[in-house]
Amino acid sequence: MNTESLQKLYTEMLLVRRFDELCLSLKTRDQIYSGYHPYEGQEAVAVGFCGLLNKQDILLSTHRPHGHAVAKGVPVESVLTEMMGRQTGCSGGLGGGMQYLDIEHNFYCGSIVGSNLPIATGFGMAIKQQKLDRVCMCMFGDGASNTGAFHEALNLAAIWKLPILFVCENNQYAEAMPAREFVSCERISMRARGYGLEEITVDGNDVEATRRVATDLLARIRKGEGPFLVEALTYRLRGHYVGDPEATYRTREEVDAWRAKDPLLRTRTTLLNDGVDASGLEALDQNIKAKLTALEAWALEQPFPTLEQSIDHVTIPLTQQGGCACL
Amino acid sequence: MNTESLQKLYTEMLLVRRFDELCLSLKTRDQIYSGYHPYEGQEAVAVGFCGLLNKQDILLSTHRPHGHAVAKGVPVESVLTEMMGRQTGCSGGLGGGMQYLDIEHNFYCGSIVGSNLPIATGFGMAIKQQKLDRVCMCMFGDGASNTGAFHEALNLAAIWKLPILFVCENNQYAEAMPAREFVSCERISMRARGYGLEEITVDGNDVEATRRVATDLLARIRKGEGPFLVEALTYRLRGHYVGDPEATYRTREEVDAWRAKDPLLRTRTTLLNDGVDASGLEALDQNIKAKLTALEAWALEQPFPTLEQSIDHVTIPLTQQGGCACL
Amino acid sequence: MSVITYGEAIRQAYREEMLRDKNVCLMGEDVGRWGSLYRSSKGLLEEFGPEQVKDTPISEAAIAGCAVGCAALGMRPIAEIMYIDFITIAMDVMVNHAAKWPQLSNGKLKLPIVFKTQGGAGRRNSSQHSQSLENWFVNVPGLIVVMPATPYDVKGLLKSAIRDDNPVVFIEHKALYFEKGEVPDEEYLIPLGKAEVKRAGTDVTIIATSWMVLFALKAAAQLQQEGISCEVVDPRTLWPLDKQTLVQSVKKTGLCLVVTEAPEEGGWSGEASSVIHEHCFSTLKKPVKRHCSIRTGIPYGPVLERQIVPGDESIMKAVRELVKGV
Amino acid sequence: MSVITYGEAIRQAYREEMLRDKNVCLMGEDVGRWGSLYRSSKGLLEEFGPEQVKDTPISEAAIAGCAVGCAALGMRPIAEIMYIDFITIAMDVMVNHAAKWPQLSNGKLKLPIVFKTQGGAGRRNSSQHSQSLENWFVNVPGLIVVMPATPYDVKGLLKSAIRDDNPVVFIEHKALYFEKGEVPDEEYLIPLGKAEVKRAGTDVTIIATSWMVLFALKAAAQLQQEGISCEVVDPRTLWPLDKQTLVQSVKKTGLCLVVTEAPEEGGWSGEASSVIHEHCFSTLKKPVKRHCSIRTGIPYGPVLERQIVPGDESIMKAVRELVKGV
Ligand SMILES: Cc1ncc(C[n+]2csc(CCOP(=O)(O)OP(=O)(O)O)c2C)c(N)n1
Ligand SMILES: Cc1ncc(C[n+]2csc(CCOP(=O)(O)OP(=O)(O)O)c2C)c(N)n1
Ligand SMILES: [Mg+2]
Ligand SMILES: [Mg+2]
Repeated sequence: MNTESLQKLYTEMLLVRRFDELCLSLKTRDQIYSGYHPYEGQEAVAVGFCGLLNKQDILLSTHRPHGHAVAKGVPVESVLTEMMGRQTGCSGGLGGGMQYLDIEHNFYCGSIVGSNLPIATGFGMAIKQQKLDRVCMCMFGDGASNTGAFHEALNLAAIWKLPILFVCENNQYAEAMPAREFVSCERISMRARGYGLEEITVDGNDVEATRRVATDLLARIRKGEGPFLVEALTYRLRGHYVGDPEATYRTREEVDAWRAKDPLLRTRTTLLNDGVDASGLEALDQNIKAKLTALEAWALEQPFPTLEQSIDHVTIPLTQQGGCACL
Repeated sequence: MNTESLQKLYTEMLLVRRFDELCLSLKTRDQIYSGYHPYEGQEAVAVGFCGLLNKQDILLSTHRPHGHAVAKGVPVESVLTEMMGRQTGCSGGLGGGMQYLDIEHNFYCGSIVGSNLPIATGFGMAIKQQKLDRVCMCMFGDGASNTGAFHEALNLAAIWKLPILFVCENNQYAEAMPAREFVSCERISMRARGYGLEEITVDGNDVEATRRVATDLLARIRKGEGPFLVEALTYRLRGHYVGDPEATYRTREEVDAWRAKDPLLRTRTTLLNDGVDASGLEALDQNIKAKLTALEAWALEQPFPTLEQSIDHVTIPLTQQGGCACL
Repeated sequence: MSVITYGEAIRQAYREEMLRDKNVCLMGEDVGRWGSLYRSSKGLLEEFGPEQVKDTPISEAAIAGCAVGCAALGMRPIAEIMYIDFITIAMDVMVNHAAKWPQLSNGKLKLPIVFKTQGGAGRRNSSQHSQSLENWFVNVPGLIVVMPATPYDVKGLLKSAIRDDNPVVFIEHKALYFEKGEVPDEEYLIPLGKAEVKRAGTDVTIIATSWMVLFALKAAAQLQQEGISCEVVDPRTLWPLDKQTLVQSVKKTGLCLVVTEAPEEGGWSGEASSVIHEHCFSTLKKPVKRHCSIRTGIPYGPVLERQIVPGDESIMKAVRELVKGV
Repeated sequence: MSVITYGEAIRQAYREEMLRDKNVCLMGEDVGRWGSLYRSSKGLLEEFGPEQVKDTPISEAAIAGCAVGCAALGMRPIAEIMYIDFITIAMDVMVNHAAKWPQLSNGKLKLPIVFKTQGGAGRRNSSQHSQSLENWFVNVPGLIVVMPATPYDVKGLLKSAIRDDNPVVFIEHKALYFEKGEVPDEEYLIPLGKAEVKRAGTDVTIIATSWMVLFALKAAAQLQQEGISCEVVDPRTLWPLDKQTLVQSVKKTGLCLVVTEAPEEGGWSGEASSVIHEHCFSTLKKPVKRHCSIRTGIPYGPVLERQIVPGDESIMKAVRELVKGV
């Protein structure tokens, strides 16, 4: 990858990282209300995969969605204020940090682990049938790969040859449950064989690798060769949520070892080796930080949704067909 | 396998076959009330696998259970009269042809496709934990291998190393859905890899083969090497149920080709080649038929369950703890 | 008018809607090759092809999930869950996603899905294939719940459900597929959320759903001989409920029996009974009576099934008790 | 007596029962390492080891299935479904198997399972993590349904549920884990199927469940100042229901408000209201009133949640309307 492209990916990862830090800080100040799931350490997955999608492509995310959303290009304003429960959020502030939709940007996330995979089959089916120039990407974790939903979805997508890229973001843990103990195969990608698919694993902390694999697979999917399942090996550097009892499931040493493989550090080193100026990178970072500081100030001013907003769209009135005479 | 052993297996298969025919005839006379799922053609699976279990071993079966039940040694009287909805049935006639339990013989079946697999994990876990000298066998179809329940169960059984033999009876169809179209991998056994298990496929129409594999795997399970997943390739010679529109999903030729591979025919030929007397086999058959004729006559006399019986055990009275003051 | 079966009425509804709109598609286990278990989609695969009529694997969660995803891109799926007992496997998508996404989209996303299934006893299938689970969905904001009892109703309501932009849980009854009734030859729709007085009467209102409507009508005809005039009201849509029609009837008769196939406790009978009490308290001569299946798993075979589930005889008995009173 | 939290009361119940009987085991996602989300099993993995305290993968169907299988072999599993919203994935095993097998065994098989979960709003988790789905299980013959509101109740009822030979759906409330209350130091059990009058009163009966009991008590205390004397009754077990205690109270007061967190239509409020009408019709001065959450997905954040779900203020308003009338 040429230096310019790599620097672009670096910048995107930096945005995801700083955005995550901002959320963390807002969470500490109780401006994010539900559990917050930090993304630090996994930026090369979001940027490598989700960052490659067009606006019209569908992205189905998880309970840890903000990295994916930002990488896809959902406006940071609407992601942040959704997490803060404000009207300007993607879901008008009704969904919060782990369940929101941005219809315009074709972004969907939810907090039931595994459920996005069956839903992805429907997007894939509609895309294929309506011959749309779009693809569907579905993110999920190592923990999600143990759900029945995963299996039913992969099988259906495979027999119908749907244009879906299933990306397993194996960050080694599902809450406190280590993949090495709770996932019965050595590599989650080994499950691909059960669906007649190729076994593809990628270093999820190497943004050049994730982008390369994503580019290749999306191209193949656009040619009608989908679906694919790819496992990206990465690591969640923070707790499952802010303040989880990490000591119950992993050691300081393990975390430190992975910290050394931080995708940002790694890309930064490559860029510096390629002759990029450190101060230039520093400036990039300052620039992002400044923007996010402004964003935060703006976000804190945004209004909360009203009771009416939270009720209005639950059921579309049946009036077209005569309606119901409720009392 | 020596001739004597093979002749024993042949006799057991013959019993399953004739029993199935009897049921079919009773169904035609509306003495079996719900849908009836014939077993013809799959006898080498039931006898090879289920026939090897001891009384104390657990067998979890499906909506097509009578072959498994008879092969395991659940008394034909209680299987038949259950299907006929009589008090003497395993479940007192309350369950009918596809959902009954014989607690004494450790036989459980049910009509929700796939659900027996998660339940098997519990039996396996209890056996392991209580260090019982028992194993658990779980039968299921090609169709069931597409359920989420299959996946969750296999993963759990594998990570907990449970003493379970999962037997996929691939009879090529799930109702009208051909496995070749609806199962996304070439062989269902390929799914084993996704659970860190060996890929094992056996010719399910060859009773020597099924028995050999079953013997080997059960021995390994008893040594603590479980679980295993094995796929037995076989064929359902009759419709999914009596009178299903077979022409919508398969050809006469295909059925005929498989009829030539009928496990009974095949074993009979081997036995004759081994020098067994044809008239001896004929006598065996007559003997079974005579017993089943007597069984039928007896069964038709058995009483139906009462309303009280169908209500009494739904909830165990809470009296021990003071009970509830219902009005 | 033609006299056709409930199953055929469903088939006609599918056909007409699929012809009208290419986005309407039917998916489920053996809806194609077999034309569904009770043949209610017979011939449609041949006529419309596999893009509109899709056989799926035994994957109820994926069927429901697929419906949500394709509806979000403008299709109008009818997702069939073969028996309502298996809907237990599709609940997550239905309850946590289909019912929630339109709200989360602030009205930008519509999910015009029909989750079509079939419940109840009557075909001797025993407890894992005979349940009446409709009230689960009535308690889930975001879902419409429909339970038609006649060929006329099933056709008109199914067409409306397909055209409606909300996720609709559409519950047929397995004992009704071969029941016959008059259906107009020209096109018609029945609005969702509208109850119907199936038989007018003056002494007592029987509110019954699905299969129970038929028994209620039989009972009413018999009771007429005894001089008891029953009004039989079928809500048809359980949510949103046409309270007005129900309440109007009871305000007239002053007595009400609610008949459901689901067991009493926790079932829809409690909802109906509460609504009537809330709105007709002063005109009610006696409390609303509920007549429901005995609280047990539906046992196998024809005899016990009939003893567990309400029928015309037991309804007559309940009405007599209510009218003549103890 | 000690003052402990609801979460600690649960932990004590687990501990005591696991000590008493090696067959009692707890399984679920992160019940071991983490000691459950709200720490209600903290320290138990260390104390009892992985045979009695089992962390499971994210496989709700397998958790429920595993519970059924091991219960059939004599274990007494407590199967935890972390949020009741995820029980949608475990329903098949619970409804089609756990609830059916004892009947099918003609009483030879007991399934002493506690399906333990946690529901409701109050922790700002929005619509996929805040539902109140208890009435689903009330309508399933074969299941017991328990919803304790206080530390005292949760401990005594959980111990009884563990010892009971029926499958029990045990529903805690996420807003209650850190609520404190008095709990005896010596061992005690509370019988399943027994309601409790949480506060005696004479003017109106408030029947409330789970979290709503706390609000009802707050409201009652306030209303006392206004001269309205409320009796607050907590059924604690939704099935089998202690109708006697509920009816006795309403026979005394002549007015009844039912408060549930689940939305009205199809919820347990209808069951409670019907039972009261059926048994207290002649003594009721007005129809039973239901006060429930607004029919919508629980929105995110603290403010809207409070507007959607009943609270002490809204209960006071509802009681005033009932007592003083419109
Ligand atoms: C069906 C379901 N079960 C359990 C949970 C609780 N839960 C939330 S996140 C999580 C862990 C998910 O692990 P993984 O899929 O690896 O994603 P990660 O958190 O590592 O990003 C769990 C168990 C849930 N939200 N949904
Ligand atoms: C969860 C569920 N979905 C659908 C059905 C309806 N059904 C009954 S048998 C069957 C086919 C099962 O196929 P397979 O597992 O291959 O077993 P086979 O019938 O071939 O023995 C189906 C779809 C069911 N009983 N349960
Ligand atoms: Mg993970
Ligand atoms: Mg099959």
